[in-house]
Amino acid sequence: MKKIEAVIRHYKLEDVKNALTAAGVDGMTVTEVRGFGRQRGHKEMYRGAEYTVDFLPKVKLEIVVPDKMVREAVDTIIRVARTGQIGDGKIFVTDLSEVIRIRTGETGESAL
Amino acid sequence: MKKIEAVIRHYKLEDVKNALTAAGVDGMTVTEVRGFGRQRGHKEMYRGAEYTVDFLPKVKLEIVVPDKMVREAVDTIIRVARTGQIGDGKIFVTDLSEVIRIRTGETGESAL
Amino acid sequence: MKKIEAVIRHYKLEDVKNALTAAGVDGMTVTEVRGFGRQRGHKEMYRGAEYTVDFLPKVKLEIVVPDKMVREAVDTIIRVARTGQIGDGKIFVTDLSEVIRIRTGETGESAL
Amino acid sequence: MRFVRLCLLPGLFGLFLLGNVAFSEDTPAAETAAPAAEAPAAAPVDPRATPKDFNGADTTWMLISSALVLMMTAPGLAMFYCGLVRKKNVLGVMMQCFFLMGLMSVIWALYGYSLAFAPDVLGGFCGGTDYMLLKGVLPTYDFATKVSEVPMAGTIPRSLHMVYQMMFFIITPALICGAYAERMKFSTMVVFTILWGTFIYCPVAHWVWSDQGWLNAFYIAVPGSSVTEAPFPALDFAGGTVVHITSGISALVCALVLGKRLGHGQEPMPPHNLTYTCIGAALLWVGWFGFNGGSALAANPLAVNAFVATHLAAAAGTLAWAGAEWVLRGKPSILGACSGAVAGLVVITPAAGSVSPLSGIVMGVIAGLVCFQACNLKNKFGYDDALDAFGVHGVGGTLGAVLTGVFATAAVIPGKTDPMGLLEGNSKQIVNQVVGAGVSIVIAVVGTLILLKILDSVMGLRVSQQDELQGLDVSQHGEEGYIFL
Amino acid sequence: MRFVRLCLLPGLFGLFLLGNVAFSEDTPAAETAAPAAEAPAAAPVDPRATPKDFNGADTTWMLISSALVLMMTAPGLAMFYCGLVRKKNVLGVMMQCFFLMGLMSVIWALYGYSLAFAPDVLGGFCGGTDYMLLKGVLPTYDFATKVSEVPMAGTIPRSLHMVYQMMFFIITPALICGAYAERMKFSTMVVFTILWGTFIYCPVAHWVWSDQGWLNAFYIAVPGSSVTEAPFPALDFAGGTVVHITSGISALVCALVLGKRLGHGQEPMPPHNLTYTCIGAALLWVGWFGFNGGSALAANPLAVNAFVATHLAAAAGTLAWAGAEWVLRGKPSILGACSGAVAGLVVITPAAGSVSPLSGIVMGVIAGLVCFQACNLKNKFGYDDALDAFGVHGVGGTLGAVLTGVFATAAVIPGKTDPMGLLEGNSKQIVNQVVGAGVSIVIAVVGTLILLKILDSVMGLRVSQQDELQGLDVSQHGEEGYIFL
Amino acid sequence: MRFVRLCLLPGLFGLFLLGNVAFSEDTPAAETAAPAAEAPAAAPVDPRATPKDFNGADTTWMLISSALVLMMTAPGLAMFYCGLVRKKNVLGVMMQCFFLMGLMSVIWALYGYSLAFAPDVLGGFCGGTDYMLLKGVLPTYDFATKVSEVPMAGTIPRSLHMVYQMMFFIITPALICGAYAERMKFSTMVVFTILWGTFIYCPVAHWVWSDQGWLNAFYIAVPGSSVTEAPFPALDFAGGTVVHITSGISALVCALVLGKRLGHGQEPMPPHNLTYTCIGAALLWVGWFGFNGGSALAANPLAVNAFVATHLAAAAGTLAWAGAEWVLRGKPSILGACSGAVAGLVVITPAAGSVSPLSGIVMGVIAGLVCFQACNLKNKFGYDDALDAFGVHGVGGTLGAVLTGVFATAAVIPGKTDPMGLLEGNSKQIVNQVVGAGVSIVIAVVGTLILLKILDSVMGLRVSQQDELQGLDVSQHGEEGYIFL
Ligand SMILES: Nc1ncnc2c1ncn2[C@@H]1O[C@H](COP(=O)(O)OP(=O)(O)O)[C@@H](O)[C@H]1O
Ligand SMILES: Nc1ncnc2c1ncn2[C@@H]1O[C@H](COP(=O)(O)OP(=O)(O)O)[C@@H](O)[C@H]1O
Ligand SMILES: Nc1ncnc2c1ncn2[C@@H]1O[C@H](COP(=O)(O)OP(=O)(O)O)[C@@H](O)[C@H]1O
Repeated sequence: MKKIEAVIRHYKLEDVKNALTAAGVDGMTVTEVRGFGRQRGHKEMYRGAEYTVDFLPKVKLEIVVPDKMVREAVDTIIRVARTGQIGDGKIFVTDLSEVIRIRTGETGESAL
Repeated sequence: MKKIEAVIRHYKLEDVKNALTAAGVDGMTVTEVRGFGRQRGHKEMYRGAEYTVDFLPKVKLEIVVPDKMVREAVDTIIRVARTGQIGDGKIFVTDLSEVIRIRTGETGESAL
Repeated sequence: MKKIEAVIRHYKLEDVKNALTAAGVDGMTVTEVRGFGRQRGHKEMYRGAEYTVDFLPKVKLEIVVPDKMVREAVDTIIRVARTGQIGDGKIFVTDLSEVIRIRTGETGESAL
Repeated sequence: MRFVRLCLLPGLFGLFLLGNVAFSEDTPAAETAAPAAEAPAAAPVDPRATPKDFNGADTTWMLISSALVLMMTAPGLAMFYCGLVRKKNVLGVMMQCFFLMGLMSVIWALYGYSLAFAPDVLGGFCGGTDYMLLKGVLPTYDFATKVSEVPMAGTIPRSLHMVYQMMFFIITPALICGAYAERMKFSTMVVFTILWGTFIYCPVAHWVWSDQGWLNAFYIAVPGSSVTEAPFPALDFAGGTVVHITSGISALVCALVLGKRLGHGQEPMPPHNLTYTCIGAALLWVGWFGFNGGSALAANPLAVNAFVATHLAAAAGTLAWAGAEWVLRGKPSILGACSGAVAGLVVITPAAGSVSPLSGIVMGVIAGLVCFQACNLKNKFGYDDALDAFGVHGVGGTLGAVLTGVFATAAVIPGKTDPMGLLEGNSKQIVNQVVGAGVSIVIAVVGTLILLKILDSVMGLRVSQQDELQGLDVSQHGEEGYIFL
Repeated sequence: MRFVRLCLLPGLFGLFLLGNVAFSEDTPAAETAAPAAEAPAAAPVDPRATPKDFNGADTTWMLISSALVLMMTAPGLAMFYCGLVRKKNVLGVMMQCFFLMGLMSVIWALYGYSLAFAPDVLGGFCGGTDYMLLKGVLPTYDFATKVSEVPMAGTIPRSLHMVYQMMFFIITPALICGAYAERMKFSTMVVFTILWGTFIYCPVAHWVWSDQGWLNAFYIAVPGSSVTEAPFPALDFAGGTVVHITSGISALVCALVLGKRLGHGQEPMPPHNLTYTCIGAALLWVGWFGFNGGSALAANPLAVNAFVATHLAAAAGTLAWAGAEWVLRGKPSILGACSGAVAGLVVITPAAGSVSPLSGIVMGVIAGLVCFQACNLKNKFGYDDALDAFGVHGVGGTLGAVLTGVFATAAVIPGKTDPMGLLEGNSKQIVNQVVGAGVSIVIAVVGTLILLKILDSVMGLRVSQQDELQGLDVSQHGEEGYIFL
Repeated sequence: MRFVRLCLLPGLFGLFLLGNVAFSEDTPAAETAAPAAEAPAAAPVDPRATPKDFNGADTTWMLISSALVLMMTAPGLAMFYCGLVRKKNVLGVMMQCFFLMGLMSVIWALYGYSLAFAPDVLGGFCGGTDYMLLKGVLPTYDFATKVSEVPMAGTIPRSLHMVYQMMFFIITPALICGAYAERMKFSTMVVFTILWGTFIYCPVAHWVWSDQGWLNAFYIAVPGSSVTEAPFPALDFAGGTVVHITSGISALVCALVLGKRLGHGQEPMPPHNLTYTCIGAALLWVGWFGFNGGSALAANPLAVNAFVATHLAAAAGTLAWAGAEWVLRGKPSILGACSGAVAGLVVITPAAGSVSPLSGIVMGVIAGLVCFQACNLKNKFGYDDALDAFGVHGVGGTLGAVLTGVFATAAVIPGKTDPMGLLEGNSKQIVNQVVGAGVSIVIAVVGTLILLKILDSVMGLRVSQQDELQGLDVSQHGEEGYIFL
């Protein structure tokens, strides 16, 4: 079982969700985040004050999948979320030691 | 040291927090998330437009505990957060390689 | 590759970002969270009702760095985010099994 | 297209019926209009331009006041209330207020105004059908006789009186929303409000404000009748009994009958957006100048007095409630300040036209302190008056009715030459005030109880548990309030 | 300091030119003012204090109405619209409304009022330059003759008439923002709006409302002329054609020419803050009392009728739209209720001064049902009228123009002795109404199309794809709406 | 119950004292009232219904204007300001505005109005005690002589004049909140404001607006006195000096004495909700019609002129500030547009009743450009005027005072027959304007400095560092603004 975390652009969420569902992913959890990276921020001006906003709005997906699906899920995300412009985001994969479904107490792959 | 991530229903947060505290958990971090899974979304209508909202509001807890407390923490969450209806949520457990308390620089279990 | 998660005080974000950048960190992802721990909450009163607010606003940083940079990143955070008052926050370090840059498909350290 | 078949055809039939009524409005003029001979002199004034007794300044003031009272319901009350609920119910509350602006207006035009202000039927229980469908309220023109008529109410057109009073008919049931917030079924709310307006509001308004109302301190004797005064001439300038007691007491009954919100007492349920509540309170304050000031029905010194007394009572209420919190809990809160302002506004409502503005300060302070305490009652007695509709409007309204009997003074009431309130040495007025408040409480309790019991068995009062947990916005209206993410 | 050099010096030159005009305003008085001999009696009234024909009540009502109509644009429309867009464009929409409050006001003072209300030029296509730079509009004083003059428009100062009409000149183009929301370049919007106001609004306003407008049902004959009636005397009390048809139809053209928002149809684009939309709708409702009631230009029974009819149409529209949703989709939504209220307000706008309030109910219901359906058209025809400016204002305005011909009644219009609308047996009026609506549609379509084509080639209509994805707030204005995190 | 013992008993004693004053109000009538013999003719008019000189239209306009000016403080200013702070201080700012609506009102009724408007004491430094506790302001009735009296101020009841001026007494100190936002202790703010209102506002209002104020250009000679003109007759129609200079200059002093917010210059502190700021600005704009238009104290052409000039100055300011940003920074911002509108409104405040609306455009442009620059001063000089209370109100107010001397014209001021402003060739007026502005600046600087120094040592000016980091909402009021999660 792996957890895939993908930081993507806001407006790609719907497409990525649909593509992942089509690829057989059953669930995911989404968080609103702000990201800092190579993508240049923008300037904001409020009367006398000028700020450079480095943290740009992004969306983070967390998707837990069986090991064998990691490749396909990652590839799907890359394919759909890519625009080719700086700021498309990152994917991080982590090992999970346990997964449980609260409703049933099921564990492992059947918990997904 | 393990990190327990639990996606639960919004209105269960207070109960889960109290139960975990009673079980000896000293701290936790909560994030507002939106989850997609088996639980059916709902329809929203705005004039001519109709959307199916698949991402439902959930709350994600992150709880770091010593290995020996993982079982009890997970069981507590399952017990309190369960309603038996689809959408109760998941628990994911990950290994941590290090934990540090910023204030003191303490590491390991004493950092919790 | 490691993922450093740091829960810190809100008003330390700007300083920590600058210090990490100076230390050579190229990117990070920030989430608004609410934290519960030793730091005492406060009371809020609304007409007849009084609540104790245990979940205090914090900010969570996620920073993925090559293994060799973990030490410096963690030390930087500790140095800058510390005030010495209860509630300064925690740092959690996890192993990552993979990192991918969506734009290019690069993996590993070059994806950062 | 299905829709057209489904709705428009049968619907339009009804509409055209109504349209014909609107049209045939012109004909009754023939019967009522004076012969043209009345004004044989050069260039008689067209009554459609300047009716007899018409006063432009009074009309302007009443137009504005009507607009201000509408503004009290939305955005005023809608924001005040919706800020106090949880995010998932924000639209539910707003919708109740906004929808009532549509619903109650139409009902008032169809028959409500008639029930409240037409001459007595049922021994004075309510008004008759004279003003039904706005007959005798709207201007008419007769093509045959070339006679036009604009029915008047004092110095303003009667249709203006009608629309001003309409705004009260909207906000009164909207106040009750505060009690059953976050759990009442929308459909039941709609039916309940129609019935409540019909059977509770209209009669009380008739007793207190119609010309021969048995509680009307400004009773207008029927020419030739020996009765020149109401049996219990209670002073209720702008609706302490009619608006605040009826709604506040009914709110308590609703809270008791519906029961608590799920999770009440376990989960925290803090206001989700106090900035809205504060903005709403400020808009209520501003709008209340139309509510109380407009109740003079003219731009006269009485309106000025009502305006000044209203403002000072609100100011004093603000200080009293926030001050009490400061002393007793260590911090003055913005919700306390806003609640105090509203409490002050409620208490001065029946009194604004009969007390000195300085008494307004005193009444505002008393209301601030008493309502502050009253909002703790629900914790003691265990009912869930979600937004304190009873604690503020029920308690404050009753307090205001009584205190009006204490502070009323001949100094501000045109035509009065006798001592008015207790402080002027007249102890009888307070009896009338208590009677007025008492019967309003009784009809509110009994009426609301009966209506809720019937509706509970017929259509159910509360949304399902599932729907309540999900929130009224999505479950009742298929929408979300904020999509910030 | 660089700024002072850059801007102030050249700028101030222009300013002082303008300042001199303001100053020299006093001199023309000499030519126009009557000799002091006119009032030789004791203590002649200073016209600057009380001009001839001046009426204080009418003035008060028009001052308030002007304030109310300004409030309709912001916060009213600004909130109504900005709640409907996505969070990243919230300021973009607000800015369009707010900036137009500045822009259109100055243009109106400089030349707009003159184009719309000065005597005919170009064969009646628009007004001439008589009121340019507010000449003949503002008070004057001549030091030599000691004669002062306050130009009047009926019973109110002409400058008040000017400022009241100015508020209409602001809100009309602001309504169009609903069509091109979330994608139009701010700079192009500014230029478009100036041109649109000049070439579309001013002429239509001139036809419908200026004294000898060829569509003006209240045509004022030039003394001595044999023409005493307009060729097509259309009834447009408060701007069904001038405001709603021109803006609503132009909105459709904008939606078609600009094309859809990026991601439209793929991504969900739900309203980001319906509480704002509801608050905005309520403020529009309240402000509309000034819009329609003020169009009587005096505090008279006509204003009262307009007020009551307006309110009831809004109420009926609310019930109709929300009711239709309830029947057809299972749930009444707050957006539906708010949209219905606005639809009712739009439909009654041309009619408020010539129909019975009961007809207002009927018209409100029709508008609610029809506009509800009209908002689905965009799905069928595939254009992206982002906030339904066409669906509500274009459709509702046209509907209102026509229905006014059906429901108009002599009962409410001073001086009329003949049957007015179809229901009173006059079938000719509806022809005038259709002509009025028709030419407004034609000029709106043709004019907007030409302007957009020109601007597209000169400066481009849409922001870059990058900017659109980022949102207008940051890309056009360098700001974010909410920073809650 | 503890509470009742704690608060009510001692409190009620004071209240009943006050109540008795309210009551005994009726008795002085005996002394002042004319004998009933004065009106022996048939059916004498009850002064309580229609006092001598009473004008309904003027009264209506002043009632509305009072309501509009209250609306300026909340929701207007409260929203304008609270949108500009960080989320954690949103309620802190709102509470300051809202609480002052309670506090300043009561103080004004108790003694403020008397200090400002009663006849001179202390050689004209302030007013005496004649209107203390609203003596001579409220209506009275004497049961013995059956004589009633409604004190008048021109054509409106004096109590209306009192309440209108009260609204100015509320908003003026509320403007200062902009300087010390996000760090001042609430308790100290309360005490500071009471003292500031008493020792700075009341005297300046007395000098400028009371009948024999030494800066009053509309000085009313004491009958029989040889002095018929004020020593320095400055034109300050609606409070350029009294409101904006005093508050804006005091704001600067506050910013300097309190020091910067923690983290200022390090952390970004962008406005947390610009939609509120824009809504607030729009409400200020609308409310300002009452502020400036109402300062005519009647519904006359002067009020109309003030209305039009005010609107055009705001419009021009909007364009100027946003335009300057566009030219110099590449993007027009909504905060710029809103700030420009307010700057235009501030600059026209003293001038609205004495300049042509065209001059209003010129003044608005100048104010927009100058205040835009002035908001950068704080960066240069390193003080933290958090919300630019000085940059907009201090600078704009001073500018307005001076420019009034340039643009004033006899064309709009009833009764004036001499050249007024510099452009009409009168160079003396500008001297009076500078004197008026100068003394206001001096009393504001000196007075505020003294008050702050005293309060700093007695109770401390700033919240603790801990509390400031946590935010004022939780630390001062125990509440959170938004709970969206
Ligand atoms: N080292 C990192 N750790 C955590 N998140 C990162 C890191 N680097 C980038 N991110 C996230 O990925 C997003 C995109 O990264 P960026 O460098 O701007 O573009 P790209 O991925 O196209 O090179 C950032 O906004 C941030 O949220
Ligand atoms: N594969 C997954 N990866 C990450 N989060 C998931 C996954 N599946 C479900 N979730 C989270 O768990 C929540 C509940 O899942 P759902 O399938 O709806 O119900 P249940 O857990 O009762 O079967 C979802 O809303 C989502 O936030
Ligand atoms: N066991 C834990 N698991 C996850 N997060 C924790 C845990 N303990 C603390 N935290 C996070 O760290 C923050 C600070 O912890 P706290 O105990 O209050 O102070 P300190 O770290 O200074 O001892 C908390 O608000 C919470 O977000």
